[in-house]
Amino acid sequence: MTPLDKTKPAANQRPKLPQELNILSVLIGVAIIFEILGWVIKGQSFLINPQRLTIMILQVSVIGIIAVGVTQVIITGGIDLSSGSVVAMTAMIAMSFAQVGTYARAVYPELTDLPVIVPVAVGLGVGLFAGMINGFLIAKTGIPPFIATLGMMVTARGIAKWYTEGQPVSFPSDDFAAIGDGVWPVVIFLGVALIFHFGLKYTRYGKFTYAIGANPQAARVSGINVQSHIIKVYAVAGLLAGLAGLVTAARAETAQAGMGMMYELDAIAAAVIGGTSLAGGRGRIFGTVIGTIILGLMMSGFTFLRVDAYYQEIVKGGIIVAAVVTDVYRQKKRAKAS
Amino acid sequence: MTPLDKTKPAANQRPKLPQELNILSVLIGVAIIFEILGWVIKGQSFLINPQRLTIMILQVSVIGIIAVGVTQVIITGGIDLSSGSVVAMTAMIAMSFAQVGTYARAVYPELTDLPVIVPVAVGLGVGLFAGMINGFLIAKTGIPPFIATLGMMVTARGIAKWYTEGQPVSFPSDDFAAIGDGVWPVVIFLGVALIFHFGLKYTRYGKFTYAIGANPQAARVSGINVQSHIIKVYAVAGLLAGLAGLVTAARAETAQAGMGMMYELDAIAAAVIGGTSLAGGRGRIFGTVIGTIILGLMMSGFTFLRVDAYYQEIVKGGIIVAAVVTDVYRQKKRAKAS
Amino acid sequence: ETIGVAMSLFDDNFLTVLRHNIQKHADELGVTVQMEDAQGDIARQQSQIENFVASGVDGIIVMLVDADSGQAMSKIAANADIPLVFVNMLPSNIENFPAKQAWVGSDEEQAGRLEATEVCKLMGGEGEAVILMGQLGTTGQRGRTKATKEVLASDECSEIKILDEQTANWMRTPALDLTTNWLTSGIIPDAIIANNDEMALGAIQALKSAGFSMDDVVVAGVDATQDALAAMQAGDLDVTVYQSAKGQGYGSLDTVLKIAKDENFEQKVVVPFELVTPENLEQYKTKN
Amino acid sequence: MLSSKTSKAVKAYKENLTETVLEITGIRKEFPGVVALDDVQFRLQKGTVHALMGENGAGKSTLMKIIAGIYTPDKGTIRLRGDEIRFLSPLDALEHGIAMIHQELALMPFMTVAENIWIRREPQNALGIIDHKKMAAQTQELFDRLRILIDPLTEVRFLTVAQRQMVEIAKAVSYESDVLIMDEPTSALTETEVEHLFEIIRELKAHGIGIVYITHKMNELFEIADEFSVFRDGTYVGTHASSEVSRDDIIRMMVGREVTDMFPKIEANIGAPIMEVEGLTLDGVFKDISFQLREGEIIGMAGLVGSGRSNVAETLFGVTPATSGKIKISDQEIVIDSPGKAMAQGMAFLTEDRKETGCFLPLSVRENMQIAALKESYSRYGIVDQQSINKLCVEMETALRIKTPDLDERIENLSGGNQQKALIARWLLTKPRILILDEPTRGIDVGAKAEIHRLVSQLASEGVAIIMISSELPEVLGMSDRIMVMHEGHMTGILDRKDANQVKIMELAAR
Ligand SMILES: Nc1ncnc2c1ncn2[C@@H]1O[C@H](COP(=O)(O)OP(=O)(O)OP(=O)(O)O)[C@@H](O)[C@H]1O
Ligand SMILES: Nc1ncnc2c1ncn2[C@@H]1O[C@H](COP(=O)(O)OP(=O)(O)OP(=O)(O)O)[C@@H](O)[C@H]1O
Ligand SMILES: [Mg+2]
Ligand SMILES: [Mg+2]
Repeated sequence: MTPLDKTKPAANQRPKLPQELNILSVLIGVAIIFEILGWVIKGQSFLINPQRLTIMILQVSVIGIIAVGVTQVIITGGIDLSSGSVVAMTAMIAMSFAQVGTYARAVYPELTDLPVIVPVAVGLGVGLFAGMINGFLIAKTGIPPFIATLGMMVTARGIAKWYTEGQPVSFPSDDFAAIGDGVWPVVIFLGVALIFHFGLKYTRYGKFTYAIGANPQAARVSGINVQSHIIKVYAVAGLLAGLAGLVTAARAETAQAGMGMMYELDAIAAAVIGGTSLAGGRGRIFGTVIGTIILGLMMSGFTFLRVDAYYQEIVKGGIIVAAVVTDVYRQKKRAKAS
Repeated sequence: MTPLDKTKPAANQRPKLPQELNILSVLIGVAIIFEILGWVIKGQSFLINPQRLTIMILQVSVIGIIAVGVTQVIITGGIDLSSGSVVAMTAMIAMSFAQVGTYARAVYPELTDLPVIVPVAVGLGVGLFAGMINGFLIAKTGIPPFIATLGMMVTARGIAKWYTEGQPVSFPSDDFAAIGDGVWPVVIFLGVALIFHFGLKYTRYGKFTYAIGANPQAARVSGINVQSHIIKVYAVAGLLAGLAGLVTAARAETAQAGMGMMYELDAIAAAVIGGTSLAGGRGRIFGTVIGTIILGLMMSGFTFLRVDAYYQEIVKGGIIVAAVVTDVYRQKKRAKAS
Repeated sequence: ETIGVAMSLFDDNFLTVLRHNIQKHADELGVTVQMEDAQGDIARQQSQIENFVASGVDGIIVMLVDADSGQAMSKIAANADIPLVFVNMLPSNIENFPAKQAWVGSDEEQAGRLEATEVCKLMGGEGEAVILMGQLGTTGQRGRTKATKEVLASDECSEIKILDEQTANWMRTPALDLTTNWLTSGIIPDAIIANNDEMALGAIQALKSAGFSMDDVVVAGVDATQDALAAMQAGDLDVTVYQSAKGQGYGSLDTVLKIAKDENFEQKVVVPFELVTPENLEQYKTKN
Repeated sequence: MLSSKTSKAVKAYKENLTETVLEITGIRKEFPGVVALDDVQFRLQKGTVHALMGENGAGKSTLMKIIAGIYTPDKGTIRLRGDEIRFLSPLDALEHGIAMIHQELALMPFMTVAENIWIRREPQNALGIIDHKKMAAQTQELFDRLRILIDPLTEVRFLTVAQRQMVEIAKAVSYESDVLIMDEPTSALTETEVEHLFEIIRELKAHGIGIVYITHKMNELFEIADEFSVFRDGTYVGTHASSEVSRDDIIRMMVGREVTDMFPKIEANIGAPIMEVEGLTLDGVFKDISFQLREGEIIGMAGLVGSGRSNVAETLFGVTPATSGKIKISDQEIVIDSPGKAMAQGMAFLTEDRKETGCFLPLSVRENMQIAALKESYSRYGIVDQQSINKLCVEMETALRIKTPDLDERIENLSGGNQQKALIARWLLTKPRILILDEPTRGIDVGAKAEIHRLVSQLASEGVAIIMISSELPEVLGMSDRIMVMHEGHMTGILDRKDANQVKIMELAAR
């Protein structure tokens, strides 16, 4: 038998360096810019401040938790616009089961001082359920994910407002508040990220997710049950949005119907900055984590440099674009080089 | 080359009804439901009320104008998240050239009582420019449209806020206010829709737009200058967002940094409800007009039936999804039946 | 009678209380109210007013998204000859109202003034302060921030330096993060003046978790929400400002009904803000 | 192969040589506007290769997709080893031992070769953690067995079409199924690779696997198939042993008429040079290509897969502009750095990858045909002259015998061959002076192929200069006035029609 190809596959066709290094260098670049500006403008270091490094991640942990879920959704070629509203909805509902008895105007006066597991279970359950509905609509009716989750975005926000007629839900038990205490949100975020980083790389769940995003027909003819997997992926995204809702509520020690507004866009931005392709089939949780941290770095950096509030937004838009442009450009260059 | 027998079994001919009828029937369905509910709940007709019919379109004209631009963007396989912010930015800037001299705190005290053409030109110019930047970023750097326009969304909103440090810009000349008067917004919307309906169907601009959305590589090989066309399409979308900004400001007789929030999502929803495919290559302005009217119908109908505001949102999400599900389902059925 | 009520936001604490007061009073009077949520969008609010007109309501109460949009709303209602009452937010066209229109509410600048004056007093007229602003471009943010700055620029308070002013979008968590960012950037204020209570509470959380004693920092908000009053009780919050939701809610409904029945009414009903401090805390606990 | 399952099959094969694995009767399948299959029958014996023949759109792929659980039939029965079955999903079919290599490649570009092959069957431990090492080893083992030289850890996007096809074949083999369906597996392969594939097929056959083999290449039929069935317009025509019939018989069965001349070359008057290429180079891809093309001349380009023929064509047309070298058209030096510029010179280019760079899948056949012509003609002030262009589209539909319910049908729903014809129509509408055809008859049935050949000949006789890339040597030999041969990015020679033969070309192509 004659071999197919006399030319042995070139070694450089194997991905040499992990893709993630690309985006990591964007992070480092942004950090260095802030560091230099720090010395120039304020005569002090931006980075050498453990407290700032913590808050940098802390303030975006909730976005990060959502972004992990959204990343896997985007890898399947979908999108989830409902996360921010689901955060609000789960925060409201979960918090109503986490109130202390000493607060006179609890939502359910008979259901106060419950063990912390109750609101947590309720919150995760609500998120999971919302996600399942998203997944079900997308998989079974074939409507675009953009529309299904846009509908959920509007509806979940409506439910959050309706639940207590716009009243905030406050005064959680100490146990519940502890979820959002100190660096717990960071731990939860990084924990979730770790699980999904490995989950996507080393399990069939992950392989199916990539396969469906890359080529749904190919996935189908390879025997993957595409519909049921899609439902799973969106359900997981909903679950994580629910978790994010719990963390936000615990951290703020209150739940409000307006919470999580536009978080979905930040989460999607984090994923895409981190190298996840909106076309599906490509993306890594590690990149999303870096993308999330870039967002946090920006927020801290602006405050540190006392950038005028009015300029912050203008600049923020530019930085998001610049980060992705840099990433795209470097990828192209690398592709040419090999 | 001899033309050979080309037997086409007549029975196999597919019914040649325009695609649009599909979504038109969804509109009629929704209208009928409101009409019936009107009689059942309030004992009066919902539709037989000229004032209401006008309002129905009037209140969504601005969304509609944006949606026309967004439709052609979506047909190229892109998306435009910046429209709502561009509305605010153009409204602020244009209005500052439309103020009356009798108002003491005008933005440019020396530039008051200008002819109406000045603010209109400025507004359209600002919109066009924003759109061109979007297009340029997408075409030249290759970043996903979602990110380029997300960046513009954040930046344009920032500029709108920064422009007068958050102060609203009010007291326009009567000429300017006239743009938003009475049914003018409706006329502008339908005029724009008509132009683009024919433009997309019967011009090279339109054909290229569909071709790029269907397969950008094939479009390139077919001699289309894909990059420059993409820039044009986004520039036009920006121009229409600018027009929408002018109409909003004229109608409200004030411009505010918070204007147009989330309009982009309504506009995208209108386009998709109207049958435009987010995958690119498919869509019609007629469908978008119907999609827009469905949104307006819903708003008017809810108020008419005195649906509680909380439920309005919850239901609105459901209706958007249901409209698209129905459309997808009917398309499938039609495909099967013929 | 049917009264249309157009609210700027449904998910704002104070406005929710206001809304409930209108509803409560309507129930007492046997009036039907139809509430709409403009979700902070002027154009949406305008459409809602138009929809009210088309549905043939007997009167309209509107809590404006922005003061400057009053003009357009006035026109719509006047053209349809339907009574219109602005509640809470002072419309900028107050000076030339059409016949059947009125305003019942409070002056945002007064809130900022009350708040800042008390803070200035607590600081002894000197020290460093930061301002936590609401969502940029909103009437509350502008009025309250402007008044705050005016007070701090006055002779008695001119020794107070404003270190920074940033937005936390009216919300607790962003305020928490922003304050933490401040603290880590070496901005350690003696006073935090927030445009509302939610942000003040966020600042308190940040200060506490950074180990500051709440006795050392003056924290002030506006709204006197339940959460805020509890924080004041605990000695964390120093100043807040009470806005009478009941006064505004009842007043606006009464006024619109008066206009509808062609009775005499006042075109301008001012329901004043009231300063709340630990000293007079008790009397506000049950008010909102 | 080595698994216990297949060695059992070997035994069974020896016990019962003529056992029927798969039997299909009375199948009907309708698509909107088309009856793709009507009362069709088919039967596959164990350990044999059964070829499926028929014109483009005859329904071959559709029938196979029904067997593989992708479509459900409207009517009819399928029996697998005697039991009536109806598959509800591809998984169902796979689990019943039916694997398929699809006509349209179905791989995930950003996943590695190994991941693509073992998707859904990844080796994992009790905790569900995938063992990548083992997966790579399994792949290597499979490749060793099939003598495929591809790195299992390369991402598929780096592979050439031919390599991807081999991965698909390996993937299908890896299911160790009893029935293996191959839908035009050789359309992207050159002769050496085809020979390689046949060796694999013979070995599979020897292990008792029944193979359904779809092809448009007649010579393959006689080389590999034991029997064949012919379909025409969705109906069953007949089944025969391949030893019983002649090539012409089969063609007659397929097209329902005689196709006498596969290569109806008209001796054209070759005119003045229209295009002169000198030292054309694209760094790292091809080097120093020089030739002259004259009016009415057909230059055939031959070479192994990956020799760089398509790249040269792309550069000539401005898709990937050259890094150095000169192109003169009608004695004028022109820098062609975009397809638009090439078209302005009267050039046209039919690309080799229908799906990637050819079809606008969601658009109608009509839109697909007109798009290239709009740039230069048929539109004034940007407004398209629908009437006159529609008339030409209808003429093209008739002339090229494009099988479609009507021109407003989405091109997506046409069979591959008919898509190809629509794309040829696209370029003919631009009235080119220079026409570059990259694998113009790939995946096209014999009848249509002969027609395309006649068309190409006729165009040449009308003075159009043509460059035709083809991996089928008989086609190159039959159609070209001169033949340019490429090897690894170099031009290794240009042969005159009268001097050229298979051996000479292969010498130049593989040296
Ligand atoms: N999904 C579909 N929707 C509508 N029509 C279809 C679809 N798939 C196939 N067809 C039609 O069914 C008929 C049979 O197509 P099929 O792909 O089976 O042909 P084929 O024999 O494989 O042709 P080729 O040799 O070109 O691959 C064609 O007329 C085609 O247009
Ligand atoms: N997407 C790609 N990525 C990397 N290398 C590629 C890619 N496409 C082609 N190549 C390489 O470019 C070289 C020339 O390919 P080209 O397609 O021009 O060859 P060809 O002679 O036309 O073969 P074919 O008959 O397959 O079209 C090959 O060595 C191939 O490996
Ligand atoms: Mg086929
Ligand atoms: Mg090629």
